[in-house]
Amino acid sequence: MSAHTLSLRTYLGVFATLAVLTAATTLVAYIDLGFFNVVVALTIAVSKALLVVLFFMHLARARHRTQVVAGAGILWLLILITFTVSDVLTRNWIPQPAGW
Amino acid sequence: MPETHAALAHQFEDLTQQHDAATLGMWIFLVTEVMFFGGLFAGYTMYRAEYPAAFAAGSRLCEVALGASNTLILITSSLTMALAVSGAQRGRRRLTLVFLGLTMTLGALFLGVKFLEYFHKFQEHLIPGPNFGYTGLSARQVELFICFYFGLTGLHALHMIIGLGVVTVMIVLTWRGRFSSAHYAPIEVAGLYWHFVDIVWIFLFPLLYLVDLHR
Amino acid sequence: MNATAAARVLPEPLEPESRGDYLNAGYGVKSWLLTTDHKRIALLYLASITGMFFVGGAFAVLMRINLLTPDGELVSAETYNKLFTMHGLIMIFFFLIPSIPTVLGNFLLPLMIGARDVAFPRLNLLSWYIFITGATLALVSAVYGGVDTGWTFYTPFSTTYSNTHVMAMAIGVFITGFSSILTGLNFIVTMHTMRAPGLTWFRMPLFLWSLYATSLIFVLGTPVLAISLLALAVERFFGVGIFNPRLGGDPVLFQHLFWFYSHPAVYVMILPGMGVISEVVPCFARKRIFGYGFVAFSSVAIAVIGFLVWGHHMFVAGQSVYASLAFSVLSYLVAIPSAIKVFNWTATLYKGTITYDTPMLYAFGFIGLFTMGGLTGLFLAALAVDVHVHDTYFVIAHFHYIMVGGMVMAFLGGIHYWWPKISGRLYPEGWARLSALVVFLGFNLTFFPQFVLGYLGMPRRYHAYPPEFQILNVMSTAGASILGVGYLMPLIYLIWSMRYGPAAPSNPWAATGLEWQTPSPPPTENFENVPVVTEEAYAYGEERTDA
Amino acid sequence: MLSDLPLFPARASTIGAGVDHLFFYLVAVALVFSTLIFGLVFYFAIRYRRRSPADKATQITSSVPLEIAWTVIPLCLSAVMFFWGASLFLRHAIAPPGSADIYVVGKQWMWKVQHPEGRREINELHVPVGRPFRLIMTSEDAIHSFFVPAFRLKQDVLPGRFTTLWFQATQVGRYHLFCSQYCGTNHSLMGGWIEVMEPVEYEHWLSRGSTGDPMQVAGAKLFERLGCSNCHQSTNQGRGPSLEGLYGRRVLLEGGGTTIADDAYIEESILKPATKVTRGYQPIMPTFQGQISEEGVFQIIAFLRSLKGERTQVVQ
Repeated sequence: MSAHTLSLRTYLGVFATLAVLTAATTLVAYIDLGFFNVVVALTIAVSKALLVVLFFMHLARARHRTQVVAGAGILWLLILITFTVSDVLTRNWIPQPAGW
Repeated sequence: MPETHAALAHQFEDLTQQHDAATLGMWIFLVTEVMFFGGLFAGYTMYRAEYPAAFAAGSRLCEVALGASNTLILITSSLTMALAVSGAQRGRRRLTLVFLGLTMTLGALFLGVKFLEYFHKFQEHLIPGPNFGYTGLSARQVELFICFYFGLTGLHALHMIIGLGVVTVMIVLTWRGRFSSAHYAPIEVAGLYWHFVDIVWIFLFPLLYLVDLHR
Repeated sequence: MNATAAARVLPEPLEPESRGDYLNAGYGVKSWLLTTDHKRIALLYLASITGMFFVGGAFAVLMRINLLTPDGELVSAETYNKLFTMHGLIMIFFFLIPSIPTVLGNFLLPLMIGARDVAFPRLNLLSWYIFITGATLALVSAVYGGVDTGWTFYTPFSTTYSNTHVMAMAIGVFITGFSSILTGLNFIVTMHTMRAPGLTWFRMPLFLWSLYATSLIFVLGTPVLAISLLALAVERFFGVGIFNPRLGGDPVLFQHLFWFYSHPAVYVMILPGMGVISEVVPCFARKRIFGYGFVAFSSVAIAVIGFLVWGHHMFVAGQSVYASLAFSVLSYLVAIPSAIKVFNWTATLYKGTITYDTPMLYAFGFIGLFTMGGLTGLFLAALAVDVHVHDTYFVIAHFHYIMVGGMVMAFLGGIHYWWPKISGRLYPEGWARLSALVVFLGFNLTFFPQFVLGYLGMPRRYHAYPPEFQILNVMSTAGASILGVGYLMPLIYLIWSMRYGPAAPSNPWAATGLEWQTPSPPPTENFENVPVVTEEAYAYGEERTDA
Repeated sequence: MLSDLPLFPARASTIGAGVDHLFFYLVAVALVFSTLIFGLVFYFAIRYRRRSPADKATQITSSVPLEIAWTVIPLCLSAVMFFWGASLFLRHAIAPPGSADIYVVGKQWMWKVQHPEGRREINELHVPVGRPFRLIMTSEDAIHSFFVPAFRLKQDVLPGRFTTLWFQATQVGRYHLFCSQYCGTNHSLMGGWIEVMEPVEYEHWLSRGSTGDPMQVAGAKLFERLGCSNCHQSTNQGRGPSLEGLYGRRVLLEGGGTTIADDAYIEESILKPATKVTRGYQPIMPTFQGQISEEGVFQIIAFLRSLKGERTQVVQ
């Protein structure tokens, strides 16, 4: 059987990091960084998600095929969000002629 | 010989192939789940770009303390789930049962806190609809944010409930001694699902609760 | 005298009855409704979608009759709106999308890869039950008065202004979506984990490549449709939701989410058909497919690029001009792999030894009609022209050329090609060739005039129209009646052949492919021993010219 | 009989010829390729038909040069289509300066049109030849689409948003106006006529009939009647901000962010005033939802546009 067993130490280490990152993202949210609040929040969220995916879900040691499947999911999510949002963000690029 | 294993379905040659198929199937299912939530995330992003102030105001209506506690509860449950799978891999039945039980308890706790939050929203008339109680600036778009709040967390809670059902089934099957170190794919697959639901929450927490704490 | 005819006069190499094929593996309703055999599930799907096809067809007939006169005297505007909505919904979600994947795909996928079944047989049966549940809801909503939103469910009309059974229908389509998702998941896993020894990816028949590409779309696209329909249903039920203009919601968001799935779904409605043609053309030209790798990769390319072009449905919808530009250029990119396929099929004919059996006639029809459908798609990707023809009959004609001229032709061709394998019987060749001809002629008469109507400016979904459009509409209706006859013929003679047709040998077309190396109809376990593959697909060179 | 069979639509706008020429190019490409494919399939099917069971196919399995050829040639041809279509589309995205604005409201199932001079019509639009017009459109209910085949133009009309469409008619005549986005039971009846007239006749037409006030005058009257000027004084001393010169300017908002004071913003501020409040002001303005129609909103917008920053005669 494919042996994905990691050591207890690894699991606990990942958990500790996740807990610390949760605390960090909550605290940072109270500091005004302007635009970078979103950036930091999302970076931390992505890091946490990666930790869970790679270690708890064993993607780090999974078959190449499984990694491609997971990657495809993320890529398609980004396609959906990017194209949809790009429509909204570029709508006002066409200047409206001023007044009469 | 694996061919004679009771858990081997007729269409497979051996347990390794069966295990492979099960995990690949689950990963693909999780991709469909990503896209399922993705529709709402796309809508959320689009409106947040259009109405930043309203989304900030809406976010202030969420209870950060409860959200943060729930995040901790959920990542702890992910840990116990990972340990349950690890126990099953090594054929440690009792250990698996304990960790599955812990996972269930934490999952139920999460739903309890979630229910409390919903109850507060109900008390404060923050349910979208004709009686929406928010009267500040951009009330309409705040209502839109609250729609996303309920849509996203509600869908997530539904997945949690399904997850609890799955874990219950796993507990019963483990109890009956259906799994061994040669055959534990169902537990591994259940674990993948549980971790995915955790990941969704990892994104929901900053996107819903932490938008605008710094003002 | 051709090879296949020669094959047919041979004494039948039938297995003794006692061996038991899948059709005789059990009797009675229960043995069908509780089966996990992929072949039986395929037949369950065949029966269900055939029923849905004729229901959807009946709606189309009523529409065409109504359009005989400019004032639409047959039915009221309300009824007409329900007719085109139900026609679209049933044909797209309950016939075209499941058609080839669930019937031919389910039947052939394990046979073609030399497996005993798909990876998750019970899930496969569950998919059918989910499909039937969704279809039942759709039919119930039809019986109780129908839906009038158009198959696209655009908000806010569908959430606020329609007084029809939108909920039941949206939930029905939502549920059916999970049937697609599970089927796609099952197919991908099966192809990855269960191929017979020696069957590498590049030895797979091209039908499987197209099925793989289709499954990708099922898995990646359908969930987005599901969530948008769910959001729509919630908004309709509670009167408040994320598309609501009153809250600052953007109706265009629904269109984005809807087309993110529904444009790739258009490729679900053609890719499997392309796969069938890639099987049929080499077999009846007795020749290896031209450019195997290009045909295989073009399927995957269509599936992938197909996800990047959805905004070309929204050039006039209030979408940003710049987004429209991006979607337009990407739409042209997705046309290229389709063109590559057509050229490769044509090149496969070159220096072959061609026979005109029914599946091949359908394949010829497919190549021609798909070419026209594809070329008119280029008109719609051209921004300035699309502004004029968008939401007119030009669009109707275009996608019917792809979906009816393409997919339905391929479906019928495939059903004829594999009918001996599925039923163990041969169909009457003469009638079948006649039906192929009638379908081709009827189709063109129905839909070609609609291109002209579209450029003239006749909008779609019109119950009544200005009198100057009448002649073209009458032509179209006349064609539709011929087309209807063409579709009824196979229904009759195929059912007839199940009882009275001569028994089929295991390989009536002397075709390559693992599915032909097992008896017709195949035994429940498909193969006595796991086959081992040692050569490329379509090894028609190394003939065995005939039996 | 054949004379009753129309094959090509009338053309009556400046962009019409461009669209038609691109269309002809597309038809030519389509004809060439379908003839090629049909011809080859027919020719091969007959030339290489199996004559005897002993016939053998010549196995040719691939040719990279051919594959490249039939990838690159369609790519080039479609690149032309894209650039041609896109350039026409872009050139038409912005109305030329000096276009007159016509306000259009779509509702189930009629088109309500208001000319800048104040004349209103339903399901008809009278315009003179040779002058650019910009339609500013919105919907009161579902999505509609303003479609004039003879102009080769179409634009969806959305609730809660404004979309624009501009044209310049070139041919006097009477042309179909359709709603092309499905909008409910009488969708197919939601249409009418575009009357393109000689400029002189148009002037005559404008002066005939029940002409109301010009848009901005009607707007000014409405502004008074609804009591807007009580708070929105030109001196900035009222409870609300002055609206002079507001149109098209960037507005700082309470709670952060800015917005452009365009049609959509003005409409929103009238109907949902608390949504975006100007910085430094209280959200005390009541909503005018129910007290003002879409046309009324259009009139107010026209009035605000006419306030070009210097004091005009209208607000007294």
